[in-house]
Amino acid sequence: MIKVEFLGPIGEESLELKAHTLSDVATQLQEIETIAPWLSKCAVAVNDQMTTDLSMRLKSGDRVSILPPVCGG
Amino acid sequence: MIKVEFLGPIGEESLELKAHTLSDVATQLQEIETIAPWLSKCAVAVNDQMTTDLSMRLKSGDRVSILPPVCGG
Amino acid sequence: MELYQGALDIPSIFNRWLKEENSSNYGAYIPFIGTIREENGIEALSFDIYEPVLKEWFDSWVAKAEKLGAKVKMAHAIGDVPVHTSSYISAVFSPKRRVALELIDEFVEDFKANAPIWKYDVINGKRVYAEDRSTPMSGSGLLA
Amino acid sequence: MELYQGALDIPSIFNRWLKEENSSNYGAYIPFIGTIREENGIEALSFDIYEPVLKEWFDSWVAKAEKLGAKVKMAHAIGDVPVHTSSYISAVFSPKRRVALELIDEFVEDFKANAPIWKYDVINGKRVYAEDRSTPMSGSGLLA
Repeated sequence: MIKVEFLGPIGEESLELKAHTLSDVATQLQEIETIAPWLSKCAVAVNDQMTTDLSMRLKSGDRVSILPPVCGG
Repeated sequence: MIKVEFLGPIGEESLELKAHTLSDVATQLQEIETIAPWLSKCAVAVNDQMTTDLSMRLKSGDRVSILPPVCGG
Repeated sequence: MELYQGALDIPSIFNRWLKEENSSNYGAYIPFIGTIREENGIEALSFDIYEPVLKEWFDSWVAKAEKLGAKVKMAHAIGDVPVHTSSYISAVFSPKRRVALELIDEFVEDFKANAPIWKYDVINGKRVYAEDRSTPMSGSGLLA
Repeated sequence: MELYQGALDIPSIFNRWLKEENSSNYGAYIPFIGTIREENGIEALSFDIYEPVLKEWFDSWVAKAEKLGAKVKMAHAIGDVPVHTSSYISAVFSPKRRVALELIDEFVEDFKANAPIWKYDVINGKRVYAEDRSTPMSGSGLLA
């Protein structure tokens, strides 16, 4: 199972999903009404490493973090 | 009389000159062996206002300052 | 990298950083201090931070600065920071003035764009996500 | 504008400036601190300042900053400043980050080029004009 966590203001509980790639994660998140609108403006980290590779292979226990728009300072 | 003062590292005593314009000052300073080599790299202030106008009229009591290359900080 | 609950003690952080690099022979020290402005009726701003990714981001800047012979430092607040107090200080140390001036600009801009920190207005004790002032991080939209 | 005999007490100046603008509602405070590097066997640098023209120069920057809603401050040492101590601090306060980052860069560069301050290496107690590191001010060569 893959753990998906939603950071900052998204305010959703973490999920456990079955997924072999980030693409699989995308497909499933797009179907969640409260999550889908965030996806176009969110970045992604896998095990705390930022990534832009949708075909990235995932293994059981991996953590996927969804990072909404930021404003530090 | 016009007072001419040499700032920072030039290390020359002030002079009193007769001059109607900055151009008159230039002519006289160019003839002083210890001053002439500085002039190409020095800026000029009249009564503490920087100027780039060689035809500037001077009146008795005016102070002309000669400012060599700077390095603050 | 330093994270603190609530407003930063800027004089103490500034002075400590100055002392830490006292013998490092840097010629230029440029801190950037961010203070909460009183506007839009807010009483404070509030911040969430995702520390693991922030640390990755910061460490990549430490490495980048090192290649230029320079050093970067930063501290940020977590949680509520009242107006007229400070939530952020970062700094560049460098032997050379030009490197320091360019680096602080790039660092602060990239910080604004890519540090995983979320800002909320605090109005009547309620936290409201500052969405209009927030920026999608590099690579956003991957899962859309 | 503040001039001091010998090395600056940077923490005290930094803290005082921070307090002075505490209620001014500026969002960004960027100081630039210049520290004497140990190099070329110097024991100190030494500075001459022509205060009347420096004040004119500084006042023109105060006016320029004001038009941008910002504020500039500066302090500089006169006379000898030992290695690893500081001769210079300037700072920009601004509501906005971009204005502050651009202004501190322009201010420090123009300061280097046009503030009437002369620098000397101090080696074995002797003052040697740092001619190779000095820049002719704008308009130089008028009388040549």
